[in-house]
Amino acid sequence: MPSVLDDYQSMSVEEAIGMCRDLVEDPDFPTVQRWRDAGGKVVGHFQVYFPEEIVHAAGMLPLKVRGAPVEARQGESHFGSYLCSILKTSLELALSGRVVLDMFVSHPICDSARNLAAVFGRNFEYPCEILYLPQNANSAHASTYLRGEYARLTREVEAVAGRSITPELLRNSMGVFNENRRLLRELYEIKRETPWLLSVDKAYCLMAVGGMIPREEHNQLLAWAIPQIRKGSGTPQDRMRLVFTGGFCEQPPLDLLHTIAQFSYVVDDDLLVGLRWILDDIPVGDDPLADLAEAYLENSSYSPVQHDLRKPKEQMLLEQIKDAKAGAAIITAAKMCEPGLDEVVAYTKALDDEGIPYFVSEFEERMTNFDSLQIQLETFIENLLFA
Amino acid sequence: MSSTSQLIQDAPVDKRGTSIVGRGNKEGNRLFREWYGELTSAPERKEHSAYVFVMGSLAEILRSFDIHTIFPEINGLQQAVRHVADDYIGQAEDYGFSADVCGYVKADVGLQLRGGDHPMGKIPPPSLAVYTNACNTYVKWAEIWERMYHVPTFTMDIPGSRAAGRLTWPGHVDFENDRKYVAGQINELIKLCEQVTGRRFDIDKLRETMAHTNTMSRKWKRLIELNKSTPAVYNAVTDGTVFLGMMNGYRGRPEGAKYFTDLVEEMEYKAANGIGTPFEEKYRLAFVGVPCYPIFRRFSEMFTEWGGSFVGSSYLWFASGGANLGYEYDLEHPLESLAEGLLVTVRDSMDSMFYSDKNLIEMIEPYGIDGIVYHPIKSCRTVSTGLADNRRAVMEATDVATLFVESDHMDKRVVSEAQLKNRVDAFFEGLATRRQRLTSTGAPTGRA
Amino acid sequence: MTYAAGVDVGSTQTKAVIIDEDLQIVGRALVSTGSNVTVAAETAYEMALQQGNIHEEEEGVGFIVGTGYGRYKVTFGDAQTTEISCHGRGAVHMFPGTRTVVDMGGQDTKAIKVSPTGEILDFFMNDKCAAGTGRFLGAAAMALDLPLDQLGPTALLSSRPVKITTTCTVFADGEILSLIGKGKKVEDVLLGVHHSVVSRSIGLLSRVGIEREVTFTGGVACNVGMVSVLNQELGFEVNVSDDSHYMGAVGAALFAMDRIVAGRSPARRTEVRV
Amino acid sequence: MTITAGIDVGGAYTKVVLLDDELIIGRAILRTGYKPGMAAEECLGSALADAGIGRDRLDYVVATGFGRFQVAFSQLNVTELTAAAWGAHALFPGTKTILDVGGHAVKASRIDESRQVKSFRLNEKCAAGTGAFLEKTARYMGFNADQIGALAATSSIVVPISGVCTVFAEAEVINHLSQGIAAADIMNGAIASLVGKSVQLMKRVKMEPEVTLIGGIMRFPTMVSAIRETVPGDINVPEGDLVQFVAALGAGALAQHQVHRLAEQGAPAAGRADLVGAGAS
Repeated sequence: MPSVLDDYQSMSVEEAIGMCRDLVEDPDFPTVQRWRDAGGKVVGHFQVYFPEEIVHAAGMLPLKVRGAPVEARQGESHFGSYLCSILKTSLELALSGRVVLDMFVSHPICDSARNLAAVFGRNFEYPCEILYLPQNANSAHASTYLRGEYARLTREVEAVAGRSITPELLRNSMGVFNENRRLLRELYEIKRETPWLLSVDKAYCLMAVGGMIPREEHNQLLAWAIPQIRKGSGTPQDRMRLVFTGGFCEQPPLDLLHTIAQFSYVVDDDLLVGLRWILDDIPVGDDPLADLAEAYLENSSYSPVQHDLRKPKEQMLLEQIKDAKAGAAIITAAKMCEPGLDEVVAYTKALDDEGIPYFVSEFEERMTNFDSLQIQLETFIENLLFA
Repeated sequence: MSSTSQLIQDAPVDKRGTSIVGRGNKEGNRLFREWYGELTSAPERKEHSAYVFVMGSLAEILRSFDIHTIFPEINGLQQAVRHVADDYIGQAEDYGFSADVCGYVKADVGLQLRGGDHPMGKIPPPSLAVYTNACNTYVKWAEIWERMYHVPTFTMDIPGSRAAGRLTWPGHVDFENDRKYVAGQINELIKLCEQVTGRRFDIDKLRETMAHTNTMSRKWKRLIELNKSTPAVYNAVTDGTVFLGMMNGYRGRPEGAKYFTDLVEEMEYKAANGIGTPFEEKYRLAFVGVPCYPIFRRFSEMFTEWGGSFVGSSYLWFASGGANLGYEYDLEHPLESLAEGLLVTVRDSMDSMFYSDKNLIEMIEPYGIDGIVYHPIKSCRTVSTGLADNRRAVMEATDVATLFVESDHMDKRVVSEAQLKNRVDAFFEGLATRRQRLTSTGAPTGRA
Repeated sequence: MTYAAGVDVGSTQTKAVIIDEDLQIVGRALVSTGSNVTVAAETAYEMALQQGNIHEEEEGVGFIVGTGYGRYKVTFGDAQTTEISCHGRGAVHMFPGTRTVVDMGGQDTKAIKVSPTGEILDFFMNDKCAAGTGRFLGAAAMALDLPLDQLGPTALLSSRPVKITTTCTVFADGEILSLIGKGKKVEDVLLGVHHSVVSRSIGLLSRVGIEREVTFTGGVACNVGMVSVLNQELGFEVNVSDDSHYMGAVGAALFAMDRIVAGRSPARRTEVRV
Repeated sequence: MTITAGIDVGGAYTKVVLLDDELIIGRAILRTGYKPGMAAEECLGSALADAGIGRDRLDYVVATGFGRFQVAFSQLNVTELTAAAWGAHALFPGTKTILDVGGHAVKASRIDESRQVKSFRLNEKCAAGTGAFLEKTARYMGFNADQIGALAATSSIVVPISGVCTVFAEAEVINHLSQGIAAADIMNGAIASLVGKSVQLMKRVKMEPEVTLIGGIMRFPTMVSAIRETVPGDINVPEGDLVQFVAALGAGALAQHQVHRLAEQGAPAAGRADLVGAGAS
């Protein structure tokens, strides 16, 4: 397995985070390029959740397709006017050849995402398909079905990889991803317990880079960075602790995260929730596919694109705020994102009832002007100050 | 051949003594009002109502429990064509819904906030909501009722095609995996209906409703084929909307079965005698998407005044819940075949939205299509997201003329009549030059 | 001698063109549309007649086609055709190699794909918002207090365009002023404005597919800055006619001449069509 | 007696209000133009002249508005939302909801009795639904902004303007005019559409009475009366051109508050740096 990162161990942790930021913002995905140059195959999977373990077990690179801050000249011409941006930029990456895939998988849990698989299918030779994650999370039959669907996916992936995925290989991959989830939990613990040591934008860069490099390498990076971040020199400031939630599929620009970080401590968020969808280690047993399926349904986070009677989303948000000891929330949603925008209503009502301060702000991955957001943040802070 | 008017006069008459030509729309409108009357008075009779959707309404099961099916999509459509949608939408936006949220959802929220006051009657609150994943907004929508009414909501999750044209059938390992899942959910839904109504499930009643749906599906398929005739025997966009109302509102009911039997009789007569729609058919068009309801009449006139005739519409495929397949249940094994049928028909609804390019291309020759009109709408990502790309694919594969116009099916703020007309005119001017090239007659100018 | 006329009633300006049977332009006129559309159409038409000193008594205008958003207000017209068809027809007439037309007017931008015979194969227009239209340039001119015809030349003095982030035409002046306030050079800001308009129009063009030759029509085509930035972004030269401003009216006049000729023996019309 | 200055550097105009304790002793307004910093400088100068006092008399300066960071001589910068809350509260202590309709932005906020902003919404980054929409519409019809009020007042008919984009509304306006519809009726239509959007913004923050209307656009009585027709409860409007000075006034009032607060603490005047992220949790 080739190494796709520069030698960060000789850098300061700040420099390493800078490197991650550059990678996350680079529309040419150099790490993916290096992987391909070394003869590796790449499976692109659209937001939000995807069982990357299966692709990993086949020796291919699972690439998290999450758009990019690029002008989607070609992408735009395949879509109408009233659609979220991530669709267009994701297609742009593929059409422009910036990202070359061997397979593309989307999911049915958002109508635009489901259409995207069809659009890719019409424009590319490689297999483009929909992984039908179950949407009746409360059916007794969901996990059996999902196990079967994962078995189907496994066959498709094997065909692309040209090699078979033994239970042994899969168990091994699940081990790697368990380690990755553990490290990401640590990263979020730092944000929650000592937010002055790790701002939301930096944490994002460290996390997001995992979606575009081999997971083992991400594990090494995090294992190297986390202890140093803990040792960081920052001192606690009297800042507002808040939860930043947006049902993120389309990602907010890093400058937006940076703007928020300047004025507050984001102690929890649902950025790239797909990478952290499964909350704890997946027990690795005789039937790894069944274990994966079980974890998706029984041991997972929450999102506007999953309906589960056991997880009323506004309740989940309130708990998240409580657990993170946050005093306020920023509720956001991507423009034209139906699931996200629908959720905003329930979120704000719940926060009103609880008397938790919040403000609402829509975003777009390609936005370049944050004045409105900044005014809202400052007003927010000033008013707690002059109270 | 005698004149059309003569033919219409000579047309056979039914028991009521009315000519069968034009009966479909008359009867349709009558039954439609009757249906809303039924819904309005349901609470007095202590009858239950379920909120359901057109792409997989589960009417067969719900009807077997005498649960009324209420279609918020149809309520919304009615609000729009009756020009009151914006009041309801405004109310929902004041409640907190974004301008970018589906207009159907907002029109319904407004309706609920007004205690069900609707131009067609009074819409009762739900005893439960049942919906498929054919549109994910169905799920978000149901969450709203969950919060408003704390009623049970049931997602009938129906896996669709994994890729274009990759259909699996009974016996295939993937199909069976999907079928087991759907069958299991059907049993869960039946238990839920038993809890809600306090009644036992009656499999023979289910057989009855399924039998009626069988007739309706068979006739629906025939109806769609009948428009291959020239001139078209109905306008797939305007008349089609009436038919869709009946297909959904009366699914699984004897009235529905009779209506479509009569309708096919009417259309077969028209086809056999060359009776078309009330205007001269110059161009045969296919419609893709959802019509523009806030200015429905005007929208259709923009085409008919140029002699544009909608002979087909993808709307008749997906909004009928895939009835276009003419799938018929095996009444010997109702539950098994209900699972299979749901899977096959709802899957087809979804394919008609995401993968319709192939079907459209195949439609061009038999239906003699001159042009395809794509009408994506702001509200609906499910139907609209893929249309621009779909159109590119169709234009690469064929030299059929296409028009791409965007507006909305609910929100008149994004409907600009002038801009629509300009594009439609240009489209027909193009069709005219194209025909002129082929036949060299007339210049591409509109009427003075 | 019979003449044909085309009257293009745009949102800001109304243009009239008279052509003779050899399809040569013998008269043209441009007036601002103002609030009375019909009057504007009449005035432009009369002026075009005068300019070509055609006296309706002796040698009449055989057919008049109205186009543009106000085409149905050309009450004296014999027929109406959309500006989409007219710009396509006009562009192919002026530059027979044309396969793609980009028309930029005061208020909207159109991308049109045409066949060698001027048949409209596909088209796209912006109409959600006025960003990326001539109006955006107009706003810049107003903010910087420059005459419209100075925009292009001034922008071309720059080599370092400043990125313009505002998309709303109405707010453009605000951003432009604050950029100037931050000490940016006028020409750099202006070049940035040109780039932002061009990049939006290329987005529109790619919706119909950019096939050479590309002909640039409409009032904005008179702006040398737009032409050069467009060439630069496309990587090849676009066709620009001295009459690009009149292209819609020219197309309308050509359609009018079709009608006149169609009234005669079919033998003639083939000549005219080419 | 404490003399403070509130400076509101807005997108179009810069305003200064000088306060002697609660008393307004001077004010000035001028176009912001290219250089917000200079505009603030000049505007303060003319306000001091208006009050007839020297600059050395200023105890504390608070800047607000989009150009607040360009104001070199302020001890504290706050957003226009915060400033507006203080200003509206100073004029009408019963204020619970504030609607600020300016040329470039519309802002609605809900505040509590202690002037705390509880909830707020800003309009989209598009001119439709801002004051610019009215001014443009007026300009298309050959009137200037100051004539809007008088013009609209001459008619009670409201012609609907549906245009989403301000620029496209122009074609619509021209259409109406060419159909012989009176300019005043169209003006009312434009005002109605702006009022509609503004009122929705207030509903988004769950407006409560009393509502205080501020911002340049409230100079037009028709705008105010149209809002009164749609919004129940008491509606306050600062007198005359004071509507444009509310944020500046609020900044001045906040400056007074700061002086007293700091006096109690015996601490030196706090600069912006201390405030960044100084929100309590």
